[in-house]
Amino acid sequence: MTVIFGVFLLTLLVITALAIVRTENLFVAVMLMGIASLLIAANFFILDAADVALTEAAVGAGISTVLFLGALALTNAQERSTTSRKLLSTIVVVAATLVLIFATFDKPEFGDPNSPVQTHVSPWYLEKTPEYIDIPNVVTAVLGSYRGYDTLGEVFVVFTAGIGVLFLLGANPGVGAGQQAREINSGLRHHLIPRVVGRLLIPFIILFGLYVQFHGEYGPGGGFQAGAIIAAGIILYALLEGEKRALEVMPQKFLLGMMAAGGLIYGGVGVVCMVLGGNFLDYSVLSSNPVKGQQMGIILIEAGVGIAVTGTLLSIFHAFAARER
Amino acid sequence: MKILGLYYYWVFAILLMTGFYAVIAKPNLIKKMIGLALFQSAVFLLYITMGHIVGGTAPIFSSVTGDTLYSNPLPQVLILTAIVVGISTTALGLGIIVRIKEEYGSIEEDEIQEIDKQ
Amino acid sequence: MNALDAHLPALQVVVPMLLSAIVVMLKPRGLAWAATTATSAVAFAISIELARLTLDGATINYAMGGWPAPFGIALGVDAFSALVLLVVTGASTVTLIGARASVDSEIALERQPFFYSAWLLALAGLAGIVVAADAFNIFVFMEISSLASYVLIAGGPDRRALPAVFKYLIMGTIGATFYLIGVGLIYMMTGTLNLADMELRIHEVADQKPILAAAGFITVGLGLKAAVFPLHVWLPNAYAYAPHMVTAFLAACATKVSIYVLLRFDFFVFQENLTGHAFQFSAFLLPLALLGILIGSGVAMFEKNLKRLFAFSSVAQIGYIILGASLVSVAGLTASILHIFNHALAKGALFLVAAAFAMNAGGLRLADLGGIGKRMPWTFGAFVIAGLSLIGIPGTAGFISKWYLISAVMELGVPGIAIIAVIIISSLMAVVYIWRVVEVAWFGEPAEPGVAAPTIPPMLIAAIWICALANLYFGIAPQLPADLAGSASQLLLDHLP
Amino acid sequence: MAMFLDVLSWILLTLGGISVLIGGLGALRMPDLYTRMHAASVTDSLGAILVLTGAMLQAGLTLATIKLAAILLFLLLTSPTSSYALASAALIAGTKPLSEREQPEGGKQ
Amino acid sequence: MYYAVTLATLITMGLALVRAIMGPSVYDRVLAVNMFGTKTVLLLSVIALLYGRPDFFDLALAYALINFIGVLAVLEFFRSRARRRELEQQQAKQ
Repeated sequence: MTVIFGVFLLTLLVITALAIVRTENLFVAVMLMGIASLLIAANFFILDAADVALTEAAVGAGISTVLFLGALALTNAQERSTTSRKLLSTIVVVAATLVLIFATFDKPEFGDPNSPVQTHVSPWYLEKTPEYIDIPNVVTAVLGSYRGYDTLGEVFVVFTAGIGVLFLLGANPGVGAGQQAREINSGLRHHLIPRVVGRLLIPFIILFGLYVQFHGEYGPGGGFQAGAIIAAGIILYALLEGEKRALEVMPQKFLLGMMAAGGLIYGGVGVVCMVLGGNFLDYSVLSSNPVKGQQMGIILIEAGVGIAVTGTLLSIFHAFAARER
Repeated sequence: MKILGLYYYWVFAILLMTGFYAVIAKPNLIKKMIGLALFQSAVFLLYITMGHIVGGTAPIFSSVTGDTLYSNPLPQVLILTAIVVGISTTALGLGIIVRIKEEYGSIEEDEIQEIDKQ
Repeated sequence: MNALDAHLPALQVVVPMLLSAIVVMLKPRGLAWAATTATSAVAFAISIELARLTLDGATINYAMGGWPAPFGIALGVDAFSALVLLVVTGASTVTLIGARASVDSEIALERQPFFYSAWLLALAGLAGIVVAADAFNIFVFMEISSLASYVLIAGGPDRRALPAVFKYLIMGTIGATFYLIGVGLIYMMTGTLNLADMELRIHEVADQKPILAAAGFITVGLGLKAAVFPLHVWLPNAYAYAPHMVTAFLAACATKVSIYVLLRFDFFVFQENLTGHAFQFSAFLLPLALLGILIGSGVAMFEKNLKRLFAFSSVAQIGYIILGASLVSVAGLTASILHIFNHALAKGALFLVAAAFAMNAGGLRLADLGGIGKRMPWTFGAFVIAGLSLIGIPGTAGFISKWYLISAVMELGVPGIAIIAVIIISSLMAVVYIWRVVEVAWFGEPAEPGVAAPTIPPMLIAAIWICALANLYFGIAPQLPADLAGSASQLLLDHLP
Repeated sequence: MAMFLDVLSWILLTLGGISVLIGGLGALRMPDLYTRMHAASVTDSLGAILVLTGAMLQAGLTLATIKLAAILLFLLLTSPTSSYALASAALIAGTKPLSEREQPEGGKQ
Repeated sequence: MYYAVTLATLITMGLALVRAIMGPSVYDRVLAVNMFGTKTVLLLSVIALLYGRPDFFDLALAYALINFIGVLAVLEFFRSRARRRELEQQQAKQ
């Protein structure tokens, strides 16, 4: 039955996607992108992917909307109406869609418990996690330990993007340098109601972020989601009080330090494992009891992920928001 | 049920190609980025769909669920990573667009090509 | 094998990756450069050691996190990976040695820590792709290296670098996403991400539609990343407007790493199992490679900007590499792998020379370079050596791989003659475009008379001559790379029936 | 008692569903931005209160109920705020409410 | 019963989507997005109950929060854009 809901949501998703491509107002496209993101996230939830749904909501609907708006504020919100290569593109796209649909016919049936995906590697994770790592959230176990090296890579992908944006847009944007920039970046200080409600909520948002961070072994969540939520909370502060105040609380240098420190914590845990005689990222050697060692390692690396992601997302946000024109 | 399952894959195909169309046909750089984000989301959907198991639940053990069928955790982990990669690419792409706007005063591909020809 | 040796595959990636997070904090002048160069040198030393360990055809496996292979992520280094690692870390180290002055002239001081950090990330990403034995892990590191190279290229002082890098970002992301779709489809049909495990399990489902689609997606995706003709359109501008040192580094190794992954998939995962896969080589890759060779060289003959000229020549050289591989024979693969090495030597030297020219001529249009050879005889000498190597004159490294390639093509019999004709025509075209530069640089007159005496940083001259001498050395004594390439191609072809 | 709670929660959920639906129709059918906003905020508040209270009664006295209460509190705080923010933004940008637009200049006295 | 509530929420989401696509003004679209977000929160809460996994209410909470920040970001976008235009006009006059 829930699958029917999924089908309904997917139909809405296709409509949204077509509308995104059709509209010429970029602001509208970004808004619809937010809706598409929520739809995708709801679908993930229906398909049993709670962790992914949380990430998609925090990143797709939250952070990415904020970033797109930041870029739109610095460029134009209106697209020119010409579309080049319309016919050729349509032909390419329709042909490729048909090929893709053709390729679907030999696929294992949807949700089939006997498909290779369900029978080969994944049962091992579900079966062995209680024995080796002993935490309820298998997704966190796979993310942090079995495939911890991928996650290390992921942290450095984020780090690279942060470095890149700072390299392109400057690490010390001229906040408050000119009267004009200060005026534009003053935030919503004159809107009383959002300001009061927002300030009331910020501590709870950060608290919730910390809960997601440390509850990641038991429920949906983990360092990445927590980092995105905490960053969103601080972005809220910047929206309400203006860029300048937010940068005074957390200067760009500090954020850069967080970016580097997060990656170093993660990598450092790996190196310590190596020194203690295990393989890289083999947390079992961290404690005399291998299971305890695994749990300790996962908590440490998740902390590293959280710190790095918070630092990077905030750096990127500030780089856009404080860009002087 | 068979058609329902296929429907998920078809939506993946259509979504993928809608995003791809925006990337190749639209001259506006931000629109291209939006298309790219859509394009990547479609792939996320593909992975999560294949990890789903009928009658299963999220792969998080809990006292409430007891002894049940769990969906495959591995595609979820992969997509967590891929979502992060996606937002990183988007952020960097938008950074480049902002710089292009500053240097050229335009974010339309054909206009930029015209300016470069001069 | 001692304890440290066992960890080398992991250290190869982890050392530059972690150091990138430290380099970004190094503010004082020159320190970031020094730390980066030192790290890169350590990585180079690691890859030399790995090459020594794998020379006899051995494979070093490493289980990340101590988890057994299909469940955890495995790393694996064999002769093929060792050779590519040598190219990647060597190119990075040599360019970095000469990089300082050129980078100082192109990138503002306060932005340099970010630049060098991105450099190390690109290095770590490329090395990570090469050592990975897990399909999804390859994707993650592909994204690290791609994002880092976008950052590096966007540092170019000319504003045209920005549209160029945006195009690269779009096409690179499409390529990576196509690869991800392909991996997803294979995973759907086999349930595994480990390449070795995939090879075992793909056999049963080899004739099903999703696997065929997956092969297509992976080939096109990696072809985009590797700039295989006709998917090369991002390459010329990205290389032309990047900072000079970045061009030298990336031109020497970035596209080759994608070719490496493509060959791995083709020979380890698909070849034996996939119905009609041999057809893909003879009907699809071979003609594309030949077209790429001809068109790349042809465009290079008429190009007016030195770096764009070299970039189009790279498109042609990628064609040679694909051509050798698409013959599916020991000789062909050896030629192909050897050419990865030799082309890196030649192109690295040429782009380093371009950097030295740029610092003194003010621009890189051929018109700017009048008479520069007489003012910078040492640099010009190195240019001539590298140019001869690119053409394939006996006594240089380029000759060796072309010789292997021609003898591999000879095995084909009559149709081989047509291919040999293409190779010879393309080499003649190379003579033309190298001669055009020589003509202007040596016999031309300076655009504005009375230019100041050129200043060339000694470190840059050293880097250029390391490359040039390597071109000569490996042309006379090609033992080491030829051995590695030989056992690499044995390894790849052992998987064939 | 349990039976009573069950019935009560079903009633609440049904009413919640209906009010959500009415709000959706209102947001679609109302003639201008401010009237639509009115319809939407009714669903946001009333629908959320009814549905989440119904869900709370179903979940019983557990951590889940506390979380639901937190969600409800959060929605009750944020959705009027967003409505206010939106209305003020629209007003500042010059979107006039319908009643003023429809009346001719003289009709204002 | 849960199904009925879910269905009502889904239909409302569809209606909100129609409003978001039709517009006409950008504010209508923001309104629709906001409404869509709240409905998603309700949908997730109900589906979590339906699945018998009440520990997933965390997600609904996160959605509610992100939604709020999104709307405020849009407002700030409008405000700073309006302010910037005003300043540009002033400069043009001088």
